Amino acid sequence: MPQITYREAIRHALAEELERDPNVVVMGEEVGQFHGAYKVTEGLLAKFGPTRVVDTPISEAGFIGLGVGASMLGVRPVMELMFWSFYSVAFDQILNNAANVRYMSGGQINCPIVIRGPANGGTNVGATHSHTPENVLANHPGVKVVVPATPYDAKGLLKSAIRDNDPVFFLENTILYGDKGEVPDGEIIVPLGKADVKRAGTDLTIVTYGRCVIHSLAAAEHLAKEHGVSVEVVDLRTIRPLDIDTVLASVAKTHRVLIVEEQKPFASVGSQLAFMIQREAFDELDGPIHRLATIDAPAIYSPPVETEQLPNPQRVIKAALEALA
Amino acid sequence: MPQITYREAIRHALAEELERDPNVVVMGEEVGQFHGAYKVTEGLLAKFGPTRVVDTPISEAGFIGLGVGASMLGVRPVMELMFWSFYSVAFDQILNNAANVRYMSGGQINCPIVIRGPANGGTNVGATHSHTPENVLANHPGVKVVVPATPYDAKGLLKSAIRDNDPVFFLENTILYGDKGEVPDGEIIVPLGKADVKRAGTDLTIVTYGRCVIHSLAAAEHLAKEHGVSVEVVDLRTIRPLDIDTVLASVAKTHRVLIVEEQKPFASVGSQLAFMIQREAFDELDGPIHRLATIDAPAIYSPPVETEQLPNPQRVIKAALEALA
Amino acid sequence: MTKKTSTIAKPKADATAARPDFSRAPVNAALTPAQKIDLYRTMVRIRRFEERSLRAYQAKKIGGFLHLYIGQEAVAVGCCSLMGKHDHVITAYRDHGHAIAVGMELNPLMAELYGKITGCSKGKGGSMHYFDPTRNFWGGHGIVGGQIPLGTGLAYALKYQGKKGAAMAFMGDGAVNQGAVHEAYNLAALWNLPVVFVIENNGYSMGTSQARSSAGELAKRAEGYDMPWGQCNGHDVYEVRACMDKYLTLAREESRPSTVEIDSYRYRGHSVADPDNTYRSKAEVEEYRRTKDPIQVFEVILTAEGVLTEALMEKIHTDARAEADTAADFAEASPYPTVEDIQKDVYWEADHPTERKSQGRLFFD
Amino acid sequence: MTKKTSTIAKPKADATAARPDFSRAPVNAALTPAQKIDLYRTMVRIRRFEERSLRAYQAKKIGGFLHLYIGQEAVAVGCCSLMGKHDHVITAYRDHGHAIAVGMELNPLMAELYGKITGCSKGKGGSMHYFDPTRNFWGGHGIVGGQIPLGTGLAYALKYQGKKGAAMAFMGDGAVNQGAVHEAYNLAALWNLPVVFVIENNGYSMGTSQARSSAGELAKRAEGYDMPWGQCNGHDVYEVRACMDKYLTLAREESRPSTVEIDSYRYRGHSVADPDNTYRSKAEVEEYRRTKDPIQVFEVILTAEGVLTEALMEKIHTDARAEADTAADFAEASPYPTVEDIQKDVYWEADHPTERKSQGRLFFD
Ligand SMILES: Cc1ncc(C[n+]2csc(CCOP(=O)(O)OP(=O)(O)O)c2C)c(N)n1
Ligand SMILES: Cc1ncc(C[n+]2csc(CCOP(=O)(O)OP(=O)(O)O)c2C)c(N)n1
Ligand SMILES: [Mg+2]
Ligand SMILES: [Mg+2]
Repeated sequence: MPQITYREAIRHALAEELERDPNVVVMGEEVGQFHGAYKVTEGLLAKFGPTRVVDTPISEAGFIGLGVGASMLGVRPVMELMFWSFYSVAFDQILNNAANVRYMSGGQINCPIVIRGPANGGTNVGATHSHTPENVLANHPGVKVVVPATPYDAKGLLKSAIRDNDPVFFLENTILYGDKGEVPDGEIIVPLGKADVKRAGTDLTIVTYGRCVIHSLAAAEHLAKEHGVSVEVVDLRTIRPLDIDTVLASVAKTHRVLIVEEQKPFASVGSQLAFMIQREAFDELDGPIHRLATIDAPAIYSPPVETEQLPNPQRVIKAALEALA
Repeated sequence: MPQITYREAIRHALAEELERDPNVVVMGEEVGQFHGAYKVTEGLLAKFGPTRVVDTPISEAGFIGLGVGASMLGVRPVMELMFWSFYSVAFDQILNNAANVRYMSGGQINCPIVIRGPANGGTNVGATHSHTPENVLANHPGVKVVVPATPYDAKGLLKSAIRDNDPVFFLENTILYGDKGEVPDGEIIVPLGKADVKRAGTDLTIVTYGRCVIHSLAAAEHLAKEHGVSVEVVDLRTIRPLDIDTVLASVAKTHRVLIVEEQKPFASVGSQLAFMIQREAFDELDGPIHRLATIDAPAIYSPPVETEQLPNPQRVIKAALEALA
Repeated sequence: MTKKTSTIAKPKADATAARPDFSRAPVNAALTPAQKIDLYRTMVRIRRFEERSLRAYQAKKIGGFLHLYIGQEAVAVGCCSLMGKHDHVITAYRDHGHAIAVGMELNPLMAELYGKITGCSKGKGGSMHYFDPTRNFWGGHGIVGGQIPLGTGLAYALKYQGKKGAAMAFMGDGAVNQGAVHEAYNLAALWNLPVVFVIENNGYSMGTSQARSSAGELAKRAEGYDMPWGQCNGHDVYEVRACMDKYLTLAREESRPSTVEIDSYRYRGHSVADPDNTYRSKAEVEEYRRTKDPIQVFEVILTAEGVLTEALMEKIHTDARAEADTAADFAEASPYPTVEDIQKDVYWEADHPTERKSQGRLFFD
Repeated sequence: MTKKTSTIAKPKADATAARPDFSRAPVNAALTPAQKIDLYRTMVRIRRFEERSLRAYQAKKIGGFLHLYIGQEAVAVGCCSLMGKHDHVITAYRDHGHAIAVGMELNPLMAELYGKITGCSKGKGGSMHYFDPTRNFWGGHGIVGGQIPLGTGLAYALKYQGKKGAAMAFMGDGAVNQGAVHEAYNLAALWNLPVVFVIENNGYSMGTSQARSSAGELAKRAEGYDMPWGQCNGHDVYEVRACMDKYLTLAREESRPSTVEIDSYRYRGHSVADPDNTYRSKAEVEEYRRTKDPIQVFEVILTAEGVLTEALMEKIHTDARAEADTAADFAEASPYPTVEDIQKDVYWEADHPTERKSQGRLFFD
């Protein structure tokens, strides 16, 4: 099977959906002539022209709101936020208009919009550029939230997202853009809301998503080799809808849980998972659910220190051993 | 002791702090000439004049950002958001600038700003006006979040908030504004971060805050009378900093927990509490932590239905009995 | 710290000054008597609907906010009467007038206020959130200024789909100070989108006069984006139509955006909850009612034109009152949504379970 | 859907056209030779500092973004050289020039880029987040346009505290399309705040030319708020000073805000990561370097004035290079923050435990 990068996987999904559906429009800052700040959209302008691939001014509230309005009339905008962090200036358009317009109209209006872009720390861009808002987004009923970890998932999930009739927020990761993985040519679809057991195991369930899947797999490898511990890694892939059943099935097997997330801890996705697991599988638990998150502070710039602020394989190993103690 | 309303309690705190410290400025839409959309600031313009009590245009990002900037130079702005829901258009100023400026400057800058206003459902103002963002706010290290339930707490906590050197977000409740309670005249201070056991009990701990404290107390009364169940009601009062020790002490006594919150469930304050309680008091729990939250949908308008969407005494009673089952 | 002290607003256009005869504007000259009566009737129906809703509010049949449009009827009716098949409307929370002007029926509108499942938004939106996509009416939005990018997006979609139409995006005088409005202006001007930004200037944003909220002249801000702009008197439905026709044509024919500021006045408080006694005088309100009432102004014109008789006027008012009463009865008799309905209309997928493609839980508890 | 196609920007002011002699502007005429040399030296120090930082970046000593100011030095130096005790500055992420222009030392600036605890923000802010409140420098902000309300707030505080000073709030040409900027304009104009909004127009926001991002003329948008505005050539430090002096005086003396657009150009990519090959030609960059370089332009002027000699020039450049190298050595030798430092500087209270009044947990894990 061809090996392509996470970046290419997203690009291919965009190109295929642009090809398939004339209502699809790719829009955002620097997506066209500049080829995307992270080169995700490279080549799309040349192939599809400026009506389908649209460069915008630095007006996130304006152009996302415009996308929401256009989507009500059947356009299917796929908007790039150069960083998801910039949702801070478009919050109202995203979480009032896109999230609520169907509801407030009594179901008369659809808002088939996708907003995509990177949401991660680890590249030393500081506190304002390193938000991971999947918890904040998923807090709002009406929206869907996707965080792919691999090229295959990125492509398959983005295609599902673009065909979805609800607003879908798609959170990528600049550090993963260059990662390669096997992705078959042509049509692949990964349904939203289906978790993936990325590694089977019996002693501990790690529930995670996004780049932390990669860290967790590395840690699991080490734990198997060095500590003889068998770790199951459940990749949620989608935060909302949430495939809690796959998580609970794993817990029923291992009876021990560690949540690993690149999130500020307070009221994170992991908090929600912990609530649900203990609520629905209390008797399966042999000990408290543990969690490894970002060290609770704004993102520090200092490159070597930021690595330690975030989850990383060493921190996962340490947390896993604690969860097993 | 004098009985005053929650509204008056807040007004008195504002007036006393305006009196005490010439750097304090009250600012917001309609706080002056109109006396406040909910009449909280009534009389302050007449007493302190337009330099201390400032009406703003409908520019939440603009005037809150202005307040953040002014606070860096020593002004102590107490900004009213007519509804906390309107944080959606000022999110960047609140959660990037106010929350991060101290950190990004390596501790050189203080941001002693208070943002206050109501954050609640229950008055049929619909999806865009009924956000309860305490979880989203408290997710961000650097900020403090306060949600008072009684006139006494509202006054004492607001005075602490105004004297605090960190940004404090103070979430009131339009439905509580008319509630009366005993508040002594003059100086009272309630420290941020101190929970209050509003009712002692032995069978079940209800952890809650804001208007749900009132619902929980009503439910506890009923449960005692009709079901012979002794419920302890812990009012967090402050979400961040969080007095988890008082919660844990209660859990160690009752071994059963129900969290009651007016929050959308996914990644709520309650999620965070559940994670912490099971993590730190796993062996104290006789059963899973239960939670009662807002029914997961945008706020419905329909008045009688909205009552059922939110926590209310009947729903608390039902949830408590389930938690005890 | 404010530089301008509060002043009492005066009716802005001098009623006695010589004004162009807007009845001769082609768009008005072309109206049949029946069409003119329709304009009049729609204004009356708006007013009677709102008066009836006010009584229902006072009787505690309605919750939340109720922002009445009384006094501003000529604006919505003038603008929306110009709509063709591909023209679209979006507005703020003061939306009853626009809803009726685009042709929505009173029953579902009143039922919405009562929070009934028969409401135009199934009781989920309330007064601020009327919607009717079948009539190109996209709400009813509660966050000041938040609808303006959406309206710009409607225009974007028209252009993208090659349809010759225009979007009208309404906002109040206070809304122009929201950042999203300016971002939308720039996008519309930069991309030549067929949108008319309509500022309904009723002199106040809640209790704040224009002078206390906005530096400079409102519509003129459009100039900073090289956007054409205009101003007109919103008390005369003919003038509104004449002015708007020009800018709608510019949008439809040349795909050029514009900003139009329409002077108007609301007689009631900002919402029903506003005691309306801190920021303007009763005399000011009375002066407007006496000299500028859009229904009266049009009555005088239509009577002079020989189109409207005393008897017809009577009948129109009586019918409108009856229609509003019927709507209230309909609303009263309708059922509320159920608790189960709370989680409907959230996700398209949840509402179309057989077509659902995603898996997992959509809702949490 | 864009109406304007990309065009190659030409240096905006014709270098050969007759221009006023800005050396005679009072604010320049009053300069001593030493002061003129200081202006020159500061520009050179900025450039050498940035060239050195670029090498450090290429050597992977620096993470994240590095937005170089090379080519724009006359703007920051011209503006900041006018600062008095009560004047304040805030800017965006392209902040090295302003930091040096307000007098910050190179060691902590370079150490910040290296992420060291000796950095001006203790390694917590990085290139985009330089701060020095002791020099009235309030950052270094990463969210485009987000600093503009803050700058307006600095002006508000000055006025509130009765101090005769002004705030300069810098932004790029792309930033004017952020809503927060317009909200701030209105507030400043409505309340007469002593702020000068400075648009550093270098022709591009990342890869988007001004024509592709903004309808209308940038500074002219101020007119919509009844705000005075001006434009000037930012390649000549004398002209920058002459122009800014006027608006700073207006702010300090009459507490009136204004917007000033300063034409400029950056020679490097948007950030070091920008390959800089999609949106402008090498020829365009070369043309600017050849005809408009602010350091060269000022060299010619100062040489003609007899203030600058070849030898002095040499020495200034040599010293600046050495100073930048020393800063790099300092940065290299400094320690990183520790993991424990991550949770310092978050809360004032946590940093001042003996004065803490709140209780409970401030941090979570
Ligand atoms: C972002 C935001 N801020 C504040 C409000 C509260 N609010 C609702 S209407 C209103 C006044 C708006 O005035 P204007 O735009 O002139 O419209 P009008 O009510 O006169 O029709 C305010 C402040 C809101 N709904 N949204
Ligand atoms: C709200 C927001 N949107 C997008 C970005 C990404 N971004 C950083 S700088 C920049 C270009 C800004 O251009 P301009 O304002 O002209 O300043 P210049 O870089 O030319 O100095 C963009 C799009 C951001 N930091 N913040
Ligand atoms: Mg108004
Ligand atoms: Mg620029």
